[in-house]
Amino acid sequence: MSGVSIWLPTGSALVLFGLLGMLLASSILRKLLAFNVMGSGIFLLLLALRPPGPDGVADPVAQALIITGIVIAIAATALGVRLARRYHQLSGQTELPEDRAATRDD
Amino acid sequence: MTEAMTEAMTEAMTEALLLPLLVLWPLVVGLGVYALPERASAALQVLGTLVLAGLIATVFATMLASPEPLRAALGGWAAPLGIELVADRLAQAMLLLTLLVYAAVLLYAQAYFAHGSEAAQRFWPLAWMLWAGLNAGYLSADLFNLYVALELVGLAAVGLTALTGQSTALAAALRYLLAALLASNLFLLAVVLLYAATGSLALDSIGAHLAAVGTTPWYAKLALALVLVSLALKTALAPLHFWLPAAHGNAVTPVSALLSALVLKVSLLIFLRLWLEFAPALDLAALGLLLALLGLLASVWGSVLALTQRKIKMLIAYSSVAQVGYLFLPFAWLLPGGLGAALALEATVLHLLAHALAKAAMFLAAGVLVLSAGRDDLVSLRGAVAREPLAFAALTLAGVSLIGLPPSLGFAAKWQMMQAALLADQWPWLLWLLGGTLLTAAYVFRVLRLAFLPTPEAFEARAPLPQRLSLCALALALLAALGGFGAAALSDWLAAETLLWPGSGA
Amino acid sequence: MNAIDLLLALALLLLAGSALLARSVQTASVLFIAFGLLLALVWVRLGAPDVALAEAAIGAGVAGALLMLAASEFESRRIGGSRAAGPRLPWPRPQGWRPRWALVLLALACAAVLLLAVLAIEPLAGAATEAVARNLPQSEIAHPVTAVLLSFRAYDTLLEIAVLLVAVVAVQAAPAPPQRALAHDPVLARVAAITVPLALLVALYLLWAGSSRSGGAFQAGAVLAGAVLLARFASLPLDPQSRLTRPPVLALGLALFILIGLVAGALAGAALGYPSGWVKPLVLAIEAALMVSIGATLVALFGGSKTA
Amino acid sequence: MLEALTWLLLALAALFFSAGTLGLLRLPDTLSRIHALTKADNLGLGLAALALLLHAESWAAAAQIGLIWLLALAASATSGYLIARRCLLESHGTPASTLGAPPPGAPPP
Repeated sequence: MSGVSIWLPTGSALVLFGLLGMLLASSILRKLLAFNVMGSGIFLLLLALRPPGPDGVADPVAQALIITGIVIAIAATALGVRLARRYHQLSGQTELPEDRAATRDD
Repeated sequence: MTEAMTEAMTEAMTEALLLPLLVLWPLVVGLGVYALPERASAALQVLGTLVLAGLIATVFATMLASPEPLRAALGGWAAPLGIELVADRLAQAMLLLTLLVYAAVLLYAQAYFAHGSEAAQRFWPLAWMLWAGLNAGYLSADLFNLYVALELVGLAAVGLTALTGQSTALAAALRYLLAALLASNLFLLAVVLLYAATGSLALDSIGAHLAAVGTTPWYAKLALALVLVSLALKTALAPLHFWLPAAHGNAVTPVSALLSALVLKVSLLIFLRLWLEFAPALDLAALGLLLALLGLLASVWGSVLALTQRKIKMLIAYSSVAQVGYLFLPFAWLLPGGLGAALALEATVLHLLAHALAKAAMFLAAGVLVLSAGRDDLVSLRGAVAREPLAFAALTLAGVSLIGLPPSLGFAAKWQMMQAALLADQWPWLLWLLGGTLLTAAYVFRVLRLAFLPTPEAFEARAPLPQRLSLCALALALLAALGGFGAAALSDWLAAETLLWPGSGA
Repeated sequence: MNAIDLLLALALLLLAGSALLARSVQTASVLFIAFGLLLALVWVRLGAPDVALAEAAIGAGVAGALLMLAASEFESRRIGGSRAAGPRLPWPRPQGWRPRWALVLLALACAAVLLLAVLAIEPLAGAATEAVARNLPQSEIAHPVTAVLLSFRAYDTLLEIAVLLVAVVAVQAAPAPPQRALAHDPVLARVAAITVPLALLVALYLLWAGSSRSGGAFQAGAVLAGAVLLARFASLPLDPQSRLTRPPVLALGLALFILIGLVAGALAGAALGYPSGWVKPLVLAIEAALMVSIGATLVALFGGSKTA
Repeated sequence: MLEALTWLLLALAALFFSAGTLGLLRLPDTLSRIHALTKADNLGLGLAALALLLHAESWAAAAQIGLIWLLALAASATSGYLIARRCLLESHGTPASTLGAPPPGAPPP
């Protein structure tokens, strides 16, 4: 039990890091990176909250859900990165207009 | 004997394939439109729509025979192990709505996109994949599967927003994507908490488990709060609406119609389902009141902003922010044992249908006027009565439903809301409903007034547009404006199945 | 035992934090790749080797490479090709962050509540897990994770492939900027000539292994994409990139999945089911098609035409 | 005896890895950092692989460990070479460079 429980605070902290990044970072790429960090934290919680089987093998359902989640996250990340690259090519910007305005105000 | 056998066979096939086909068939058409040469595309899509209409008709026919919802266990694995699809009357209403809106939008888009345009080549596959995602969201009874369906809807919607590839569209799509991804992660977090606490992903067994625990653990509330924030973000409930106007206002017209009519609604429907599932286990009265107050804020704030817009599509987009607010009002009464719960549920569904039809019609009609004027600000409306009378008629009829004048579907929805409020003895809400109606009327008349002004000369030289564009808008607008006549029947039909909890009623 | 876990957890948090705070996004993406590889180790520690493979190949590899590619594009444009020398870990002043204390407090409060919740939850063994163990023989798939992915919850997998395809169609609205030409490099070409066939072999092995132990179409597809991209960077003559990313190849996996799901499903009595006795060849056929399509999809998502 | 040897090898491996990491963090420029990475780390990895070899259950497992080491060597040599090449091209190829002369090894167009 104590071997597993260390991943609960770790996962929660990763969720916090990712949440902060998604809310506060102004660069699009950094927001996408934060999205991935937050997702990793959630997956970590998912597996850490499942009791392992008798032979130390993790819950196969949880494993399958995480693999599905990783693939979906990569699809979203790839779409975001491509949109950001094209946006940068067209406008020369790496941040969205609202975030730029907010950074200037501060 | 052979006849009986064939019938049994057909029945078994129906059982096995009907509901899955509602999701798989649009995917097949989407794949075909994507991978096959362009000349096959139109025929394939007509065929695809007809087949889907047939499937949905079969679902309705089967449902008429029995009051129980249709169920299908995918792969033959029953629920806690496998994933089940459930077509209750809520899902069926959504399936039908989606079919109607899609039929109009696809016909419209055929005429809207120039032949061989690159944007169109991306529009068709994405629109069909989006349809698959929407149907998957209506039918799924599995929490994680709902997450996957929401992602399919979300990414397809973002791709459609970015369709033109111009800088403003890309910025709007990125903003939309980042908001949707945050919402997805919050939803996923809720899935994780519920799965850990109950050991199951199937909606009904999670609900049953939470209700059976007796004193429901407090983290179930946290999970519901996460779901709430996530889906409020996806449904653009103020103050989480920041991504909507740019995305809906800058997308090409057929996309704006799909996004506002359907994409906003699927997340609301999922929220409604989870609400109904969790309400017996948790005390949701305070949360319902909070939602209704946020809805109040949204409806005022969105209307005020709509009044200040210069571009016609942005005005309609802000109107969505306001109308979404009304969708959340009935949650104040949607409580087990609460008076008016049944009315509140009907009001939500009616308003959802009314807004979907009216808003799609409005965007389609506005698209016609923008095309015919060659500019996208409110000036493009001048002389609309003379230039595009059919589009103007569609805009007016949709406006009638949006304001909530009889005999529109919008009126029926607001009437139900008032009844629910009176039944629950909470008459102050009536003031809001009346005030909101006035605000809506203000921005609708702001649009309609311009249409009677003389056409600026600059517009005259433009080539006439195909009638089909206006007709598609008009068809949806007529459904919205005259739907009030069918509202009673619709309510009865919904009430024939126990969607609410046993023991709670009017 | 626990000391290793503790070290891993601390390193994980350190890497995530420094990736988010790093001065340049390029540094951030390098740190993110390291984060993903470390996370793969964590999955192994938690008894989830399938997830570890997927994380290393897709989570760290593909996502990190995508971010790094974009970051290098952004930064080379901004400062005219020359870059500030080397990665340095910058602690005090992160750039490009908006200090909004209300949001910070909100996030902190949320995380605190989340931590309390996950500590309070008493994990249930749960119906689903037991059901997997009970029904595994009936599914005729030896490896439990593969059984969940392609039989018990095959519908999730199918929709997820649709999500990938949607991403590919959607990115066509945003054509990738042309990449800087890479000169032919004899050393890279020689190494790639050995590594690419080896990677293809690994991909096939992962595909084949998926039925009985860790591995499967996703991991294999990611390795395949890596091999193709390496061949492209090394300008190998066998570059199949242009043919691999055509719509029919991208659509193949999902199309075959649906076709088998409906035809075999009709025979088995439920969509996405397999008739008894046919499970192994059908699953292998689906996985093979998925591997090709996933590989092609990842290559297409990287974008950019052949370097010339 | 075997245990002691394993521990000795692992300790040495850790030492080399630490030296490599220290070099990566503290050395002044990219080229010297590559030295630290490719030389010290590869030696460290080799020592760790050797320690594992002592405990291999079969010849096949031992061969796998050896193969992994070889592949890691090839990968790090190639990437080190690529980074160095890019580094040279950039320091010679940009106007900001102190060397104004055209690069000797400029790529053919």
